[in-house]
Amino acid sequence: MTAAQVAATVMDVRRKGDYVALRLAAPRIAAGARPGQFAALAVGGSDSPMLLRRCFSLAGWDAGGIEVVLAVTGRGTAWLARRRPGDVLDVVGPLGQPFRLPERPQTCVLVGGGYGAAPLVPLAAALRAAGCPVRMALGAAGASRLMAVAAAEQIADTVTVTTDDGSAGRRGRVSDVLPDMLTGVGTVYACGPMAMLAAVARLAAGAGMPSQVAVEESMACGVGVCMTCVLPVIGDDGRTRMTRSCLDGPVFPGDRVRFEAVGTVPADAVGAP
Amino acid sequence: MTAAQVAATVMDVRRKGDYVALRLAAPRIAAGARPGQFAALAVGGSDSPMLLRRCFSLAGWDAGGIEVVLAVTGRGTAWLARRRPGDVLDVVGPLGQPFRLPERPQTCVLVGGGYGAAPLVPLAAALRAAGCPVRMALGAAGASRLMAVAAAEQIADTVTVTTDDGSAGRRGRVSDVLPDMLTGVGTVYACGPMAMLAAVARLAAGAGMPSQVAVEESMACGVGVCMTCVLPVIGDDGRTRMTRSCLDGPVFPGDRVRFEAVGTVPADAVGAP
Amino acid sequence: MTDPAVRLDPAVSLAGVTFRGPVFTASGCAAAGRELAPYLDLGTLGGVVTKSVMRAPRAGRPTPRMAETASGMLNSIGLQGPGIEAFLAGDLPWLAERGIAAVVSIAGHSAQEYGELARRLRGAPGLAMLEVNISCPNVESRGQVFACSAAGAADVMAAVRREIDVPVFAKLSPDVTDIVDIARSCVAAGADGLSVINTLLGVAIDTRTLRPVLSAVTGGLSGPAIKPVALRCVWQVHAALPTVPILGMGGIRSGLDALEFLLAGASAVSVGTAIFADPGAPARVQCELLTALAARGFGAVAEAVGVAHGLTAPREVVAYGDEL
Amino acid sequence: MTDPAVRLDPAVSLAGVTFRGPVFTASGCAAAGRELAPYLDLGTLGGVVTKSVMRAPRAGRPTPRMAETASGMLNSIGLQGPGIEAFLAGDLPWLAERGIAAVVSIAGHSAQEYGELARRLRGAPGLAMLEVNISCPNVESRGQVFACSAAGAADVMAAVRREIDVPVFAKLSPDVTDIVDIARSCVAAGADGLSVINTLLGVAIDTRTLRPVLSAVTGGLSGPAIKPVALRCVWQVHAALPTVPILGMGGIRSGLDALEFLLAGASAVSVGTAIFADPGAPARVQCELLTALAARGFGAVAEAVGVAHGLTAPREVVAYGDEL
Ligand SMILES: Cc1cc2nc3c(=O)[nH]c(=O)nc-3n(C[C@H](O)[C@H](O)[C@H](O)COP(=O)(O)OP(=O)(O)OC[C@H]3O[C@@H](n4cnc5c(N)ncnc54)[C@H](O)[C@@H]3O)c2cc1C
Ligand SMILES: Cc1cc2nc3c(=O)[nH]c(=O)nc-3n(C[C@H](O)[C@H](O)[C@H](O)COP(=O)(O)OP(=O)(O)OC[C@H]3O[C@@H](n4cnc5c(N)ncnc54)[C@H](O)[C@@H]3O)c2cc1C
Ligand SMILES: Cc1cc2nc3c(=O)[nH]c(=O)nc-3n(C[C@H](O)[C@H](O)[C@H](O)COP(=O)(O)O)c2cc1C
Ligand SMILES: Cc1cc2nc3c(=O)[nH]c(=O)nc-3n(C[C@H](O)[C@H](O)[C@H](O)COP(=O)(O)O)c2cc1C
Ligand code: FES
Ligand code: FES
Repeated sequence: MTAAQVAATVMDVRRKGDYVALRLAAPRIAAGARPGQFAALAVGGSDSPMLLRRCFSLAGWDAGGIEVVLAVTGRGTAWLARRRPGDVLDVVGPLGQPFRLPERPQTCVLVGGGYGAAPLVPLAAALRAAGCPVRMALGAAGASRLMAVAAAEQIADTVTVTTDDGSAGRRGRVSDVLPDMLTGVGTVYACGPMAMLAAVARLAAGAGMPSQVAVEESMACGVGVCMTCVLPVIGDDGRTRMTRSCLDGPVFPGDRVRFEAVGTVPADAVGAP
Repeated sequence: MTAAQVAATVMDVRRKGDYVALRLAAPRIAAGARPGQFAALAVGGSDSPMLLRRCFSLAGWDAGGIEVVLAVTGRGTAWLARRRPGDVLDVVGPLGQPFRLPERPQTCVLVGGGYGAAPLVPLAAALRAAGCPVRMALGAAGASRLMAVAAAEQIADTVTVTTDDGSAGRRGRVSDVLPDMLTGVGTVYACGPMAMLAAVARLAAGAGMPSQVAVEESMACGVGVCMTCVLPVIGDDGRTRMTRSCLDGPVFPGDRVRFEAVGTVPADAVGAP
Repeated sequence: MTDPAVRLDPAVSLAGVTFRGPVFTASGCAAAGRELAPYLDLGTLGGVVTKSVMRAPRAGRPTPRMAETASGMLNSIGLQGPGIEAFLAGDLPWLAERGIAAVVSIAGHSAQEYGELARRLRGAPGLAMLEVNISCPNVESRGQVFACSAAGAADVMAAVRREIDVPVFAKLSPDVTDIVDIARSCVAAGADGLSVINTLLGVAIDTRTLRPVLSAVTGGLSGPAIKPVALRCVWQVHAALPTVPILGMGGIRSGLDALEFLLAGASAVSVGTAIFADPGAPARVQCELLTALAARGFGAVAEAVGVAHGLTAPREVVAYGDEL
Repeated sequence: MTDPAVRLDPAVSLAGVTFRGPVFTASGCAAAGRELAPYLDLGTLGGVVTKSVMRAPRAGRPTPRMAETASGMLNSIGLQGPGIEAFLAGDLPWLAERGIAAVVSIAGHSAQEYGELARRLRGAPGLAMLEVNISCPNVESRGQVFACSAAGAADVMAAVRREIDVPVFAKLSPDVTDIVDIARSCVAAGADGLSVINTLLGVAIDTRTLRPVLSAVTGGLSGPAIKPVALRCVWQVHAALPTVPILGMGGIRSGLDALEFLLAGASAVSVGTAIFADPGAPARVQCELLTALAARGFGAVAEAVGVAHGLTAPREVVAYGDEL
C-alpha cells in the first residue's frame, strides 16, 4: 500500500465531453489503490520547463492499470491530453488518504462537482460491494463538464444530475438537490470545488450526519515534502493545524476542515503568527 | 531571396549512418536557397526550455521543400531526430552568404568534413550546371560519420573518401589527400571543422588558388542581431573585425579568416581592448 | 499586425513621449533593428531599443560568447559595437528614415563618457529616448559596476541628464541587495524612468572540457528563467516609486508574460531573448498583449499598469481563453 | 543505488566530517526524510538536510504558496514547521535510528534565537552538521534579511558557533550585491563552510485574477532556472575562499548538473526542487554523478572540486557518452 514511482505506458486516451480519460499500465499502483486516492504525473519529459507533477484522482483501476480523467486547464494538462498509446509516463501513486467506508452497511450519498465525480465511481462500487445503497448527485457548469454520469447510473441506486446552465439534468447546483437526498442517510461523501465541499459539509452537519470531503489544493510534490498543499484542519485534539492535503488528505472529515478559513492562517492555528 | 520564417511540415525523417535527414515542406525557403546557406530550426515547441534555434546547412532543396541532415549531439538535435512526418517545425531561412560560384567554368575541389559534406552536394550540382568539373574529398572520423558519399559520386567527377580510423576509404584526413587534388584547379571550397578549414585554406593559398570556407560558430539567433557568432575576419580594407558568421558568413574567402586567432580577439582587430 | 478585433488604442506614453505601442525590442537583442525587418513590421512597435553603443568601436569578448541554459541563456558579448560615430552615421538614420522610434542605449566606463555620448546624441533625428545601460564596470571605482552602487549610478544619470532633453531611462541590474535604493538614486539624479531589468550574472561549466563554457567565465542570464526575478524588481520599484514610468523586461515571450509586467507596474515592455527563438516575437507579443488587455476589459494600455498592487478590487477567477 | 561499475569511492568530507556520498537533500525539499523513504534509499546519500526548524511551532504563510515558472518554481511556505522540541522528539530520532546523516537546518529571527537552537541541538544523536538558514528577516534590524548584511550574518554565525561543535555551514542568499563579502564575514565569524545558494526572490502575477499568484506576493525562486546564478555564486565564493568547503545547490536535476557544481568549487551538493518532479532524484543524481566522475577519470569526488578554475591543464573536448 505504500506509494511507488513507476514508468506507466499509456494504453488508451479517450475524449469524454470536455475531459480526457487516460488509461495507464501501472499494476503496482492499481494493486494498492483505494477510492479517493490520487496519482501524480510528471509532465513534459525529463528536460521539461514544467517541474511539478500534476495530480489526478484515481478514477478507476483493475489488475493491469489505472485511469485518470482530466480537464485541460493549463500547459501540463494540455501536454497530457496530447499523449498517445505507447507513450510512457512517470507516475507516482497511490497517494493520500482514501475515503473511509462505513463500518456497517448504511445508505450513502455521493456528491461530485465537475471532475470531482472521478473518485466517486470507484467509491460507489466499493460501497455497493460493502452492501451500502448509494445515491449520487453529480453537478457541473454545463452538460459537457459532467463526468461519469453513465458509469454512475450503472452503479448507484439513484443519480441526480444538475447543471448551472440547465443544459442537462436540473438547473442549479448539487447543493440545491442535496437536502432532499439526505433522508435515512448514513454518510455523505463529496469531491469537487471548495465552495461545494463547504456547502455539502454544512448541509450534512445540519442533518446530523458525518461527511467526508476530498479537497483540492495546489500541490508541488504530492508526497508530503514541500508544504504547499496545506489547509486549516482541526485535529483530534481540537486544535487547528495547517495540514498537508497530499499526505493527511485529500479526504478529510467534513467537520474538520475550516472552510471559512481556507486561504488564510486562522489566528488560533498552531504556530499562527 | 530575403529570409522568411515559416511553419514547415516534416515530410520525411530518415536515418543515414550516424545522421538523420529531415525533409521539410518549405517552398518559400527553397525558392531563395543557394548552396552554403543554412536554416535555423526552433526546437522543443513554444514553451521549450531550449530558447535558441539550431542551425543546419541546406543539404538540398526542390520546389516543395528543403532537406537538412543532422548529427545528434545534444538535446536540440535529439529532439529534432524524434520528429515524425506531419509534425510542424518553425524554420527561418535561407540564411547567410552562399558560396560564390566562379565567373567562368573552372575545375573546383570541394572538401567536406563530417556533416560539412551537407552543403557540398547542392554546391557540386550548381558548379556542374555552370560547367565546372568537380572533384570532391569527403572525410570523417569513421565510416558511419561519412555523409553524402553516394550523392557525391553521382554528381562529382571524382570522389575521394578518408576516415581517421580507416573504416572507409583511405585512412587519414581529407587534408592529407588534398595536395594531390589541386593540380589544375580554379577554386577550393570547404565545409567542416575549423581545424580542417584552416588546413584547406592554407593548402589552397600555398598552391596559389582562392578558397571559400563555410565556418561553424555557435549561433544564438542566426539572423544577425545577437553578436554571438563572431570570428576575426579581414575586411576589404585589410582590417580585422569580429565578424558575424550568420550574416556575413558562414562562407568566407579562406584567406580572410584569421584561423589562428579564432576564439580570441586579436590585438589588431577594430575595437580590440 | 494588430488584430482588427482589438479596439484598444495601442499607444503608450513614457515620460511625456508617445510611442505607437507598448512593446519595444530589448537592447542588444535586435541590433539597431534592420536585421529584423524581414520578420516583422518594426513600425507597429513602441520602438527599437538599440544595442548599447559606446564612444569608440569595440570588438567585444572572445568566443564562446553564449551558453544555453534551462529556459534561459548566458551571454558575454562584451558590448561589441561600431562606436557612436558609425552609429550616428548608419544605424540611427536607418530607423529615422522609416519613422521607427529609436530608444538609444548608451554605455561607458566613466560618468564623463556617458555624458559625452548623450551630448553627441543631442538633437539626433529619430531619437525618441535614451536608455542608459549602467551595468558596466566603472574604471574610476575599482571596476565596480555603476548599477551596483547608488552613488555610481547617480553620477552617470546626472552626467547624462545635463546633456540632453529627451527622456532618459536608467537600466537597473537585479544583482543588488536593494534595487529600490538604486532606483531612487537614479531618479533623484534626474532619470525620467527606469528600465527593469538587465541580465543576472551567471556561469555555466562544460562537463566535457571541465572548464567554463564562456570565454569570459561569467555572462548575463536572460530569458523566461529570469521572469520571476524581473517581475519582483518591477513590483518593488513600482511600489516604492509609483509615479516613475518603468520599461519592464526579462523573459517575456508571450502577450500574457507582457501583461504580468504591466500588472506589476511597468508602463511598457521590451522583448529580448525571445527574438532569438522567434524573430517576429516583438510584434507577436504586442498583438497578444493588446488582445489580452481587450479581453480583460481595459480601455487603454495605461489602465493595466500596476493593477496587481491591488488599488482596485480584485477580480473573480475568470477564464479569458488565452491562458493555454 | 550505486552502479557497481563505479569504482569511485563515493564518500566526501566536509569540514572534517565524512559523509557517505556527495549528494544531500536540500532543506525544505525533503521534510525530515521520512516521506521520501518509499522512493529511494536515504542511507546511500551524503545525508538529509532537514527543513529549517525554528524555536516554536510555525503555521507558515497562507496559500497559495507556490507558482510554477519556466524551469523553476516560486514558493512562500513561510517556514511552517513543528518547532525544535517536536523536531528533536520525532524527526531527528527517525533519521538517527536508520543511520542516516542529519544536517539540521535552523532559522530564527534574532542571533539569540539561532544560538538557542544550536544549544538545543548540542549532542543530539544523529546530528552530523548544522546548516544555518540566514535568509530570514532580522527583527532587530528593521526586518532586513540576515543574509543580506555582512554584519547580520556574522552575528548569527558567531552566536551559533559558540553553542555547538559540529561543523556549521552558513547558507547564503544570492540576492546581494557582493556574495563574497557575506561569505567572508560568515567564515570570519566561525562558519566551517558555506551552503550556496538559497532561492532568489521572485514574483508571479495571475493574468486571470490580475493579482499576485502567491498570497505573500513574493516567493523564493528555485529549480533549473537558477542554476547559472548558483554556479556563479559557487564560482565566486570558491575563487575567493578556496579552502572553505561549499555545499552547492540550485537547480540540480542530473548528475551532470551536480558535476558542474563540483567543477565550479562545491565539495558536495544538495538536490531540492528536482525532488518534486522525481522523488527519487537525490539517489539518481548521486548515481549519475559518480558515474560521470568515473568516466572522466577522477579517482575520488574531491579531485573534481574546483577543477574548472583551471589550476590543472584544460582537457580537449571529449565525449563521455553521458551528455544527452
Ligand atoms: C488531489 C487532487 C486531485 C485532482 N484530481 C483531478 C482530476 O481527477 N481531474 C482533473 O482534471 N483535475 C484534477 N485535479 C486538478 C489538477 O491537478 C490540475 O487541474 C492540474 O494540475 C493543472 O495543471 P496544468 O498544467 O494544466 O495547469 P497550470 O495552471 O499550468 O499548473 C501550474 C501548477 O499549478 C498546479 N495546479 C494548477 N491548478 C491546480 C488545481 N486545480 N489543483 C491542484 N493543483 C493545481 C499544477 O499542478 C502545477 O503545479 C486534482 C488536483 C488534486 C490536488
Ligand atoms: C551555419 C551552421 C551550419 C550547420 N550545419 C549543420 C549540419 O548541416 N548538420 C549538423 O548536424 N550540424 C550542423 N551545424 C551544427 C548544429 O547547429 C549543432 O550541432 C546543433 O546546434 C547542436 O544542437 P544541440 O541542441 O544538439 O546541442 P547543444 O549543445 O545542446 O546546443 C546548445 C546550444 O549551442 C549551440 N551549438 C552547439 N553546438 C553547436 C555547433 N557545433 N555549431 C553551432 N551551434 C552549436 C546550439 O545551437 C544551441 O544554441 C551547423 C551549425 C552552423 C552554425
Ligand atoms: C545577447 C544579449 C545582448 C545584450 N546586450 C545588451 C546591451 O548591449 N545593453 C543592455 O542594456 N542590455 C543588453 N542585454 C540585456 C537585455 O536588453 C535585457 O535586459 C535582458 O536580456 C532581459 O530581457 P530578456 O530576457 O527578454 O532577454 C543583452 C541581452 C542579450 C541576451
Ligand atoms: C518548497 C521549498 C522550501 C524550501 N525551504 C527551505 C528552508 O526551509 N530552508 C532553507 O534553507 N532553504 C529552503 N529552500 C531552499 C532550498 O533548500 C534550495 O536552497 C533552493 O531551492 C535551491 O535549490 P533547488 O533549485 O535544488 O531547489 C526551500 C526551497 C523550496 C523549493
Ligand atoms: S504537495 Fe508537497 S507537501 Fe503536499
Ligand atoms: S547568431 Fe546572432 S548575430 Fe549571428
